[in-house]
Order: sequence, then structure tokens, then C-alpha cells
Amino acid sequence: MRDLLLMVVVLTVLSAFSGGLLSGLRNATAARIEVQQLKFVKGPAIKKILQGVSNDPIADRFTLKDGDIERKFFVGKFDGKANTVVLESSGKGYGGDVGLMIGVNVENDTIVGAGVTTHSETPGLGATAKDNPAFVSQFKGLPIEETFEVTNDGGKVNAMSGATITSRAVCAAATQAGSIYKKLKPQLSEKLKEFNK
Amino acid sequence: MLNQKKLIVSHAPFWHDGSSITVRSYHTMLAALPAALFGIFTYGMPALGVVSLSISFAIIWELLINKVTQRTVSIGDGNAALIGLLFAMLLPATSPWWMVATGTFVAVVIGKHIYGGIGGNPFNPVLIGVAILMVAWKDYFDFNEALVNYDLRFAMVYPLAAAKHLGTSGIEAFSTAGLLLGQHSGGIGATFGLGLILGGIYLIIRGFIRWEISVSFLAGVFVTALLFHMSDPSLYAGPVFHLLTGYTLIGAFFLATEDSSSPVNFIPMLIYGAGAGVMTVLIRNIGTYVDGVVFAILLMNLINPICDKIRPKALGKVV
Amino acid sequence: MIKRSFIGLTKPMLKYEALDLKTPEPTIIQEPKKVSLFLDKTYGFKDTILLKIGDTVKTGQKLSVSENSDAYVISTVTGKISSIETLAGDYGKTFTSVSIEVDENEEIDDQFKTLAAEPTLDSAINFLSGVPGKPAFKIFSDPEKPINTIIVNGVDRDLLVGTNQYVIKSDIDAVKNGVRILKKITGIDNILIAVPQNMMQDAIGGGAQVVTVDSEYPATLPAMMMQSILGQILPAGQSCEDMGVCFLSAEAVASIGTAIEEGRIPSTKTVTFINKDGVKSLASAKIGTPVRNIINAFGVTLNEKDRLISGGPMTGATLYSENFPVLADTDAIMIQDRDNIPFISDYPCINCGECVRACPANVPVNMLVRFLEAGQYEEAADQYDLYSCIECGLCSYVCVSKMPVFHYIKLAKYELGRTTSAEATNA
Amino acid sequence: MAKTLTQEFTKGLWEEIAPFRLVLGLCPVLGVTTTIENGIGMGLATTFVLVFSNILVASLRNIIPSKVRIACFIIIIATFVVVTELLMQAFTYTLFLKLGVFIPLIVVNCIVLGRAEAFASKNSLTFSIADGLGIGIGFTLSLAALGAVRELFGANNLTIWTTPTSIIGIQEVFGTNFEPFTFMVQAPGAFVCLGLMLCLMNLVGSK
Amino acid sequence: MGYMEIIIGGIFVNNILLAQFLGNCPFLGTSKKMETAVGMAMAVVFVLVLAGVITWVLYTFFLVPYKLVYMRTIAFILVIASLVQFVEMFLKKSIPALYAGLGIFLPLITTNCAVFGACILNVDKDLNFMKTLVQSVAYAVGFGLALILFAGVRERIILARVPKPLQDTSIGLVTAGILSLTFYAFKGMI
Ligand SMILES: Cc1cc2nc3c(=O)[nH]c(=O)nc-3n(C[C@H](O)[C@H](O)[C@H](O)COP(=O)(O)O)c2cc1C
Ligand SMILES: Cc1cc2nc3c(=O)[nH]c(=O)nc-3n(C[C@H](O)[C@H](O)[C@H](O)COP(=O)(O)O)c2cc1C
Ligand SMILES: Cc1cc2nc3c(=O)[nH]c(=O)nc-3n(C[C@H](O)[C@H](O)[C@H](O)COP(=O)(O)O)c2cc1C
Ligand SMILES: Cc1cc2nc3c(=O)[nH]c(=O)nc-3n(C[C@H](O)[C@H](O)[C@H](O)CO)c2cc1C
Ligand code: SF4
Ligand code: SF4
Ligand code: SF4
Ligand code: SF4
Ligand code: FES
Repeated sequence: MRDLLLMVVVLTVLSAFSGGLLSGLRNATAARIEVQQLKFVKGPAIKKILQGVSNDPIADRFTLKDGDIERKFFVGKFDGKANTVVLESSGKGYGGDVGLMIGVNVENDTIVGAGVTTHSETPGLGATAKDNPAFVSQFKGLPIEETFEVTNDGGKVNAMSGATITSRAVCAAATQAGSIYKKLKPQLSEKLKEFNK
Repeated sequence: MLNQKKLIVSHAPFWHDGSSITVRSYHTMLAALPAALFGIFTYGMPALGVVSLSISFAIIWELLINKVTQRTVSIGDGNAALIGLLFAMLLPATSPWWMVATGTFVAVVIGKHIYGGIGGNPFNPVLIGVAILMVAWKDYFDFNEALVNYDLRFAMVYPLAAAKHLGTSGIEAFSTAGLLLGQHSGGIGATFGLGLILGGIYLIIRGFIRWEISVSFLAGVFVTALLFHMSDPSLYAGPVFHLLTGYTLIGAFFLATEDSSSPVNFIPMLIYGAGAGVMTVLIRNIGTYVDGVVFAILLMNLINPICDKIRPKALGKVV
Repeated sequence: MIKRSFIGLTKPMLKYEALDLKTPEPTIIQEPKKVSLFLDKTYGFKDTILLKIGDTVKTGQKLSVSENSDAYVISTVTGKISSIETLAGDYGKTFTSVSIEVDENEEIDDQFKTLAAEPTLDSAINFLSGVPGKPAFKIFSDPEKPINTIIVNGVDRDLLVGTNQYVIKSDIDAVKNGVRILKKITGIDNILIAVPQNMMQDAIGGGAQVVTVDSEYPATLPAMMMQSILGQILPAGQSCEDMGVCFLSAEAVASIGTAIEEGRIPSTKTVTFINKDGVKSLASAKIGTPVRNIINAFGVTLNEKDRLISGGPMTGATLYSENFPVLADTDAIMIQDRDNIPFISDYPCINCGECVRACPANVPVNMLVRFLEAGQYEEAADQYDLYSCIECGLCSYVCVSKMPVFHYIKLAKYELGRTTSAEATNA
Repeated sequence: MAKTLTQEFTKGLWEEIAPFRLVLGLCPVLGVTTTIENGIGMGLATTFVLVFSNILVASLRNIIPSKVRIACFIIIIATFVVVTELLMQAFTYTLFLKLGVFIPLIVVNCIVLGRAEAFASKNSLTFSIADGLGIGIGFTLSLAALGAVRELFGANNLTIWTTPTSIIGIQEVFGTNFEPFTFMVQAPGAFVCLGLMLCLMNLVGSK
Repeated sequence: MGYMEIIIGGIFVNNILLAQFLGNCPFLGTSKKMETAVGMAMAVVFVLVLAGVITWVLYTFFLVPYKLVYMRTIAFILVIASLVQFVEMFLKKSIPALYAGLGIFLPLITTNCAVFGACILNVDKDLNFMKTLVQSVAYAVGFGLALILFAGVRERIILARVPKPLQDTSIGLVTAGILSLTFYAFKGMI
């Protein structure tokens, strides 16, 4: 009986210790981890999209509520003017969700650039979406509030050969970004004004 | 008796049919010679360089490893030279010397000698050498790229690459007769279909290779290619094309038949050969690689030990 | 040695040569000055030795070494015992060799003559087990393994050997006689006589059913004959006797016939002599004659490093000395020139599969030999059909690596036999 | 024979160097060693878990009932693995990405559990620290060595550490003309390379 | 992703052992004899499929809703460890014959990367329940297949004249490398 009790006590204490330690550490590192993730996962894509910005878009970020979801926006300043936001959306790809960063010029509502962030597509096939600039650059200059589709489905985006599913995912993500953008445009403009002060 | 003569005492049988590893090796080389010479004539000095370099390196590596492992020198059995020759026959004529050196090292040392030499290797050493080069130096193994500076009497496009990227429309330029007579690009000794077939028939007649493996391999390629072709004639090339291009023929007669890594019983030989044939076309048509022979045979080498357990019941065996 | 044919697709196809109808009569080998007779047993340390050096023996006298053993040999000459030695043979076999200096004046021992009038199995066991052909009469008296069929072997076990075929042709009456006597003393009616196709006529009539045997090696090995003649498959690890079948050579049966008919125990053995160039001749020699005498009679010189073989090319055994005698079952003496001896190599199996295709017993020799080489005899027996081997030697004959496969097999069987018998005694 | 503290430490560097001698913990060894950097990172992460779990196990060894000891060890190890995960995410995020699933897999690394069970649960705190450090550093060295061979021939580089702004190490070791033998940095190359290194170790060890 | 792709992918293309480097210790440890290889393969199939499904349920319905994803390493290993214990006790009592066959392999599985890794990969891929099940089965079959094929080859190698320093694990690793190379045959087939 004493043994049993000891076992239970030891296990409970250990678990409690473990839980406490971990949740403490989790809280302590959460903020830093977020920055790191942004910097390394989204940073490169954002940098590519916002070539020639004069600010640090990762530092200049804000969040907006879209229903229950919190969405992050990164601000790009060109010639001292905060006129571009980068937002993230996603679409269902071949091996899971494909994350897309898309930059929009709020003055004329056109896309300034796009880049794939997280994905689990097949190397050599879908994964090229991330490395191959030719594919995502098709979005550049297009109006954001459009429904994007690959040519096979009647749209005007040329799919990557052998990776139509991934291409569709990217299109879906861009379309989703468009609808988010449309929905939050008023708040966005408000926020950007703060950066322009 | 004091003047006792010393007689040879040994165990029965006292006859032997005279076969030997040496004889087999040299005859296999002899059978491969027409195709190899054709390649040398077609591709000229660079091809001759690759062939001689490959054979010499194979022999040197074998000698070195004999010394390192302190075993009897085994270059006399001709197996190292055979490995060198077959290896060279698979390479593009433009292969740089270090690729030949590395490849023969892998074939002879990793493929064969770490398993204790001849007979111990579970995989075909030549194919291990080629496979490792194929994954390590892709560009050098891309025949279109490697042979880009050649201007021969025929279209310098690698038929399998054309079929893969362009479908049937890409291969209209290749006639069956042309393929048989080596009027297409590829490995030094792998393009001369007629020569390979003659060599193969010679080996089969002499009993140096087992016809079951070669025939079932070719049948496997044929049937699978035919099925693909029927499913979409514009996308997938026909069976004869698959039989005469890439490494199919050299694979059927010279690579799949390597003794140590292939089965010896009838049904397993059929399974092994047919399996390699089917995989070859699968890889060519739906896999990543342009030619599937190398990996298809290696894969079947892997299955060989288990597959070869299917065998006729031994006499009087009580189960 | 025989070279592989140019076309290598098929199995080896070694044919027994049927004995030529015009074969000359055997060369009679002169009686030697000294004979050596072999007993299948050695005497133990504590045994009472019944024979002494200097004892005189008569022709036809039964010689036993010790009281504790029923092994015996029938003297084929009259003379004085000059030495008694024990010898070791292959695979743990041991012999006692009794050498006798031959006396000019032959005296015949007549102990057997009285028994011959009324032949019984007992008298056969006691006097006729060492006649030319060496019939194993003892197996008829084992109550646990009753014999129901006797096959008289008018064919020879090995290639080139013609001894039994010669007996069928020259002495068929004695054979038929022997068959009659066998029926009488063993009570077994089912006696078959197996001959090559071309001797069918010679053997007909005489109370035994005549059957023919295929002419391709190894059709005449007992297990193969069981299958082709009786349609029975010998279970792996069992002997023909276990199945109730006894093989007797035609020469042995003829010897029985002659012995009972004439009241005299035959002592002359027909031996096929196979020359260096593979030409065969017949010789007729007293059991116990040194092999040297036969070689000399044919005018052959035996050089250093030649090979001297008792038996045929596939299953015979090498002799290390020309002084070795002709024994009751020495069907052939073969000489191989040193330049023709195929040497074994230390290469491993390359898995070429030649042996697997050649093996008449479907043994997976390629795998078996790996285990045997590694000394893993039990796995070899359990998984790779060691005991299915009928010991034809074809696997070694075709082995591309020139491995001593057959030797490995015999050695493994011997070693396993030793461990199992050791376990049996310990248990 | 009792060992000294130094011996407990140094045995992990040669006599019992993992994974060569112990042939355990192979997955990370094979999975991540495409560069020296990955090897070192993985090794240090494992060392961290090893040392801290050894410390905790050794301190608690008299309290933990033997029936649930494995469960306790697993909880302890898993805790430190998560700690490592969190810390790496916070401070060395790129390395964390490269090592991927192999960081959480430290929890099943046979070496870590093996040391807890075989050593720390039977020895004092200081000895357990020495043991953990020794085995961990040995493991790190092995991974680094394997990473070095694979990276050198497979990528023509030797990368010891990458910071956001620069790379410590040598690039293009054999010159720009050299075509890297990329087989080495691929999956099969990992096995072959480890096998051959083990052969070398056996050769050296048998002398 | 269709079921066919999950199956082909899991067994061949992304073979958990040869392409993802998970489960190497038992791969090398239990492949010297065919018998043990088969035993281990069966044990892994059994545990991997159960663990894959249970951890998916735990992850989807507990860790994610309660924002405890960072605790998944602890949660999964505890699930696997107790599962193995439970399976062991269950088999011992109810199916002794199976226990006799698998028993010695079960404890080894707790520290088998393949099981734990497959669970992590499953939840990372965001599959639904049925697909998780199929994926787990495919991974497990792939593991078993590789192990058994490897054992076949290894049985022969043991009889070959391998030089001394290469014997055993060393040659085993090199051969495993070639095995993994042969699986390149399936590249691109999904
Ligand atoms: C075209 C050809 C070339 C050969 N060249 C060689 C050779 O260079 N060295 C050699 O040892 N045997 C060579 N042989 C084999 C020998 O003629 C001979 O058959 C063999 O050495 C006998 O093998 P053994 O020593 O195993 O009995 C060659 C055979 C052929 C058909
Ligand atoms: C065994 C061996 C392997 C070699 N492997 C390679 C190699 O993998 N890649 C390579 O480019 N050169 C290799 N080399 C060749 C030298 O490094 C060569 O001098 C260098 O690549 C420059 O060659 P280049 O000027 O012909 O391009 C190897 C040399 C040897 C002896
Ligand atoms: C995950 C795993 C853990 C193992 N842990 C141990 C262990 O703690 N102790 C041990 O002696 N062997 C361990 N082994 C090794 C195997 O049990 C070993 O192969 C088996 O004991 C047979 O080894 P042998 O070749 O020495 O007979 C482990 C193997 C694996 C796969
Ligand atoms: C290690 C080794 C590698 C060999 N490689 C091949 C080969 O790739 N192709 C071939 O036809 N023969 C090869 N041979 C020779 C082959 O086994 C056989 O002896 C000849 O093919 C004659 O049948 C090889 C033999 C060994 C033992
Ligand atoms: S194994 Fe062969 S050589 Fe050795 S003693 Fe026996 S018979 Fe003689
Ligand atoms: S081969 Fe057959 S007949 Fe001859 S002794 Fe053996 S069991 Fe008896
Ligand atoms: S000696 Fe060889 S070939 Fe003949 S039966 Fe035995 S194993 Fe088969
Ligand atoms: S013939 Fe010799 S080398 Fe060929 S498989 Fe048989 S034993 Fe091996
Ligand atoms: S480290 Fe992966 S199974 Fe041991």
C-alpha cells in the first residue's frame, strides 16, 4: 500500500513539476519564438515581396481581428510612405496547407508580390513553388480582389508543370487573401495612417 | 614400401566439366565486345579512353583491395576486368576520369569486396557503381547534356528522355532498325541493340547466363510497356521502343544475369526477371528517372534472397 | 576429365557406355606373392586376438580377428600370415588388414562345402558376405527392417565401369542360379534384375523380372533406381533397406550361384581397369591382389602426383598407395594422369546455379554449400536438404568455382552422424 | 573496479563512444548529419537532455519506486526534450528547423534512456553528470565527424556554425572546379558512410 | 491526397526507415535472423497502427483545443509507453501464442523512433482520421517490408567471407545504405 502510494505521489509530483516547468518556460519564450518564427519563416518571403522598403516590416506589424481569427499584417514603407501591407493566407495543397504571403499596395489595390512560406509539398515538384520566382511572379501587378485560377480551370495563372495541385493551392490562398483584404480594408487604412504619422 | 610414390589423394568426383570463373568472365567480355567496340567507333577517342580507364581502374582497385585485405590476388579471374568493361559500357562517352575512378571504386570495393569478394555480393556491383554515380552526378549522366558536343549521323537526343518529356511525338525520329543498329545516343556500349542481342544469345547458348532471366526481363518490359501504350498511345511509347532503348538490352543479358545477385531456381528466375522488367517500365513511365533499368534490377537483387526460397521439393523431402 | 560441350544450356548428360559386345575376355592377373585381406572392423584393445602372425591359413578358410566381432574375411589363398594392421579409411571407417604370404601349394578349406549342399541364410551370412560383389546378407536378418524386394544390379554404379554388365553377359547362368538360391534362402519372391537396354535379352528367364535402366548418369544409383524401377521415392535421410529394398550386384549374385553350385567360395574379382586415356579393359584378380599388379599387367606407369582411384570417376575413392589390395567390392581401378587432374579451388560459391540444375535430387546446392562451408551442418540439414543428396557428385563435377561440394556434403553427413550417435549414447 | 570521475567522463569519448560502440541512437546520427553544424547542434541538444535527465534521475534515484522507474525516466527525459525544443525555437530557430522531427525524437533516443537506466539510477550525482557529459560530448563528436565527412565530399564545404550574417567554416574546400559527390549527403550515403567509419573504428580498435 | 498515394507513398516512396531514417536501431538490431525480423515487423505493425490512431485522437481532441500542442512530445511518449505496457499485458493474458512470438520485441518498441516519429508525422500532416489510419498502416508495412527484405540479404551476408573489421554492424549499415538506394526506384511514383 505504501509502495502504491509512493508511486502515485512520485508520478504526480514529477508530472506537476514537468507541467509547471514547461508552462513557465512556454510563457517566457512565447514572444521570442513568435519573433523568430516570423523572422525565419515569413521574413524571407516578406523581404522578397517588399524589395526596397525603408523600414523593418517585421517590427512594423500589427494584428487585426477577422471574426475570431487574429491576422497579422506587415507594413512596408516605400519612399517614407506606408502604402503596402503584407498578409498571409493559405490554401490546401498536395501534402497539406500551403502558406502564402502576399503584398498589396493599398493605394491601387494591386499585388506587389507574393511568396510561399510554409508547405509540405514534394521536393522537386510542388516544393518549387517556394524557390521558383517565375511562378509566384505571375501575381505581380494583378488586382487583388480577383478570383485566381490556374489555366486548366479557366483562369490565367500558369500552373507549375507536375504540380497543378500546389498551383491551385497558391491561387486559392491568393483569392482568400483578396477576400480578407476586402473585408478588413477600412481598418487597414486606419492602421496604416498610424504608421504614416 | 620405401619407394612409395606420392599420389594425389582427393575426394570424388575426379572429373570436372572444365568450366571456370576465368572462362566465364572472359567469354562474357567477348560477348560484350561487339557492343563495346561499336560504341568506341561511334564516339571515338573519348569512349576508348573511358573503356580503357574503367577496365584499368577496376583491376587496380581489385589489386589494391586484395593487398589491403591480405587475400590472394584475384585479378586473374577476369571478374574485375568484366566489371570495368560493363561499367564503362553504361557510361556516357564524355565521362570525366574522376567519375570513372570513383564509380569503379564503388563497384569493385563497395559492391564486391566488402562482401568478401566474388560470390558474396548481394547486389550487382556494376549497378551499385552506376546508381551511386547517377544520384551523385546527375548532370553527367544526362545523356542529352553529356553528348551535346557530338554531331553524328543520327539525332543526338536521348530517346528515353524524349519519350519522357515529349511523349510519343518526341520519338518519331527513331526507327526500329535504327535503334537495333545503334543509331541513337546512350551509354557507350548500350546502344548497339543487334550486338547486345548477339552477345546475349551467345552467352545463353554457352550456358553462361540463364535464359529464363533475360527472357522474362524482356517479356516484363514488353508487356508493361504495351499496357501503358494501350492506355494512352500519345503519352507512352510502344513496347519495341522500350526494348531497344536505354539499358534494356544490356540489362537483360549482362546486368540482371549477374550470378551472385540473381536467383538460380526456375520460378524465382521468372519472377526476378519479370519483376525487373515491370519496374523498369514503371520507373520510365511514372517515376523520376529517365531510365529505370539500374534501379529496377537493384530492387530485384534485394528481393532475390527471399524469392529464391521458392524451389522444387528436394528428393524424398518429408514435410 | 570430360569437357563441357560448346552448348551449355543443358544438364551435363554423362552417358554410361554400354559394354561393347566384342569386349575381350578379362586379362587374368597372376596370383601375387602376398595378398592383403580387409576386415571391416578393427579389434579393440581388450579383444582376444584370434589370429597370429605366422599362422597358416587355407584357401577358403574363414578368418575372424576377435571373438567379440562377427566380422570375418575368407582367405583367398593358402599361406602364412605375415602382418596384421589396423587402417583408417575415409570418414572414420576403420579396417583390419591381414596380409598373407602365398604358399605355392594350395590347400582348400572344406568347411563350406558341407554347408553348400543345404544352403541357408545363416551359412550365407557366415561364409558368403565377402564373395566378389560383397553381398550384404546381414540385412536380411534384421527383424526391424524386413526386406521385401531384391534388385539385382546388372548395371554399374559409376561411369566407365563395366564389371556387372560383364557378369550379366558372361555368367548369366550363375546369376540365374544365384537368384534361385536367394529366393530359397531369403524367402523373398520379388526379385528384379536391372540391366542396360541392350542386355535385356541376356537376362530374361531365370525367375527374376527383368527391368532396364536409363543410360544417363546417375540413373544407376540406388535412389534413382528405386524411383525408376519401383516408383518409390526414397525419403530423405533413409536408406533403401529402410524401405524394404535390397540391392545386390550381379557379380555378388553370380558368386552365390557359383558358391552353392560348386561348393567352393569364389575368390576372383572382375575389375574394370580404366586407363589414363579413359580406355577401359577388364581384369580378373584374386581378392587381395595389390592394385600394382593390375597396373603392371596393363603396362601402365604410375607417376608421382598421378591419381589412383578405386571405383569410377564420379563416386570412387582415391588410393594413396599402389599396394592397396583389390577388395570384394572393388569394381574398378582408375588412373588419372597428373596433367588431367582438375584441381579444386578456394573460391567461394558464385551462385551460378549450375549445380542446382545438375542435381538429380533437387538439392539447393548453392545455398547448402554456403552453410557447409561455414560449418553450419544442422541448418544445412534442416533447411537445405542435406539428406536428400543421393551422392552422385554431379554438383562438384559442374561447379564453376571448382568447390569440393561433394566432399563437403559427405563430411557434413559424417559429422552429423557422429554427433547424433554421440547424443544417442549419452542419452 | 571503481572508476574515477575523469574515467567516467572520458569513457564516453572513446571506449563507449556512441553510436559507434553502442550502435544505438542511430536515427539522428543518420538523419541530420548532412553538415557539421547539424551534427554539433543535434549532439549538443542531446547532451543537454542527457546531462539534465541524468542529474534529475540521480538526485531522485532513492525516491523513485523501481516499478514505475521507466515511466518516471520517460517523463523526466520528455520534459527536458520539450525544454530543448522551446529553447531552440527561441534562440536557434534555423537550426531547429533543420533538425526538424529529430529534436522531439531525442525522447526515444536509446542512449538517453539507456544512460538513465544503466547509469544515473545507480550512481551519485557527480558521477552521473560526468557520465552524461562524457557520453554526450562523445556523441556530439561522432555526429560532427560524420557530418564533416559527408559535408566535405557531398557538398565540398565544412560548415561549423551559421549565424544570420555569416558562416563559420570553409566553403568550397576542394576548389570551385570540384563537383561534389552528392551521394554522401543523401540518405543512402549516410548509412554507407557510417558503416565505413565503423569499419575504421574497428580497425583502429583492434590494433 | 488520395488513399492510393498515401499507401504507395508510405510503404515505398517515403519509407519510414529508408527515406525518413526512423527506427534504425531495431532495423539493425533485429535483422540478423529472418525469424526475429518477422517478429519485430509484426510487433511494429501492431503498435505503430494503434499508437498512430490514439495519438491522433489525443492531439486533435485534446492538445489542439486546449492549446497544449507544445506538450505533444510528452503526451505522445507517455501514450506509446503505456500502450506498449498495456498491449504486453493484454497479449500475455489473452493471446499467449502471439505474446510468445512478439513478447521480447515489445519493450524495444517504446524506444523505437519509427513509432514515435510516425505519430508526429501524422499530426504534422494534418490528416483526417481515416487517412491517419491508412498512413499508419502504410508506414508500418513499409517498416516491416524493409526489415524483412533486409533480413533476407543479411542472412546471406553472414555466410559470405566479409573481412573482419567490416563484419556485423558495419557491413549491415553499408548494406542498409544500398537498400535505401534501391528504394530510389520508387522516386516520383506518387
Ligand atoms: C578471349 C579469351 C581471353 C582470355 N584471356 C585470358 C587471360 O588474359 N588470362 C587468363 O588467365 N585466362 C584467359 N582466358 C581463359 C583461358 O583461356 C583459360 O580458359 C583459363 O585460364 C583456364 O581457367 P582455370 O585456370 O580456372 O582452369 C581467356 C579466354 C578467352 C576466351
Ligand atoms: C578518387 C578520386 C575522386 C575524385 N572525385 C572527384 C569528384 O568527385 N569531383 C570532382 O570534380 N573531381 C574529383 N576528382 C578529381 C580532382 O579533384 C580534379 O583534379 C578536380 O576536379 C579538377 O578537375 P577539372 O579541372 O578536370 O575539372 C577526383 C579524383 C580522384 C583521384
Ligand atoms: C531499441 C533497442 C534497444 C535495445 N536495448 C538493448 C539493451 O538495453 N540491452 C541489450 O543488451 N541489448 C539491447 N538491444 C540489442 C538487441 O536486443 C540485440 O540485438 C539482441 O540482444 C541480440 O543481440 P546479440 O546479437 O548480441 O545476440 C536493443 C535493441 C534495440 C533495437
Ligand atoms: C561480383 C561479380 C560481379 C559481376 N558482374 C557481372 C555483371 O554485371 N554482368 C555479368 O554479365 N556478369 C557479371 N559477373 C560475372 C557473372 O557472375 C558470370 O560469371 C558471367 O556473367 C558469366 O555468366 C559478375 C560476377 C561477380 C562475382
Ligand atoms: S576431410 Fe578430407 S582431407 Fe580431411 S581427413 Fe577427411 S577425407 Fe581427409
Ligand atoms: S545406397 Fe541404398 S542399397 Fe546401397 S547401401 Fe545405401 S541404402 Fe543400401
Ligand atoms: S552429390 Fe550433389 S548433385 Fe548429386 S545429389 Fe548430392 S547434392 Fe545433388
Ligand atoms: S556450381 Fe559451384 S559456384 Fe555454381 S552455384 Fe553451385 S556451388 Fe556455387
Ligand atoms: S535512435 Fe531511432 S530507433 Fe534508436
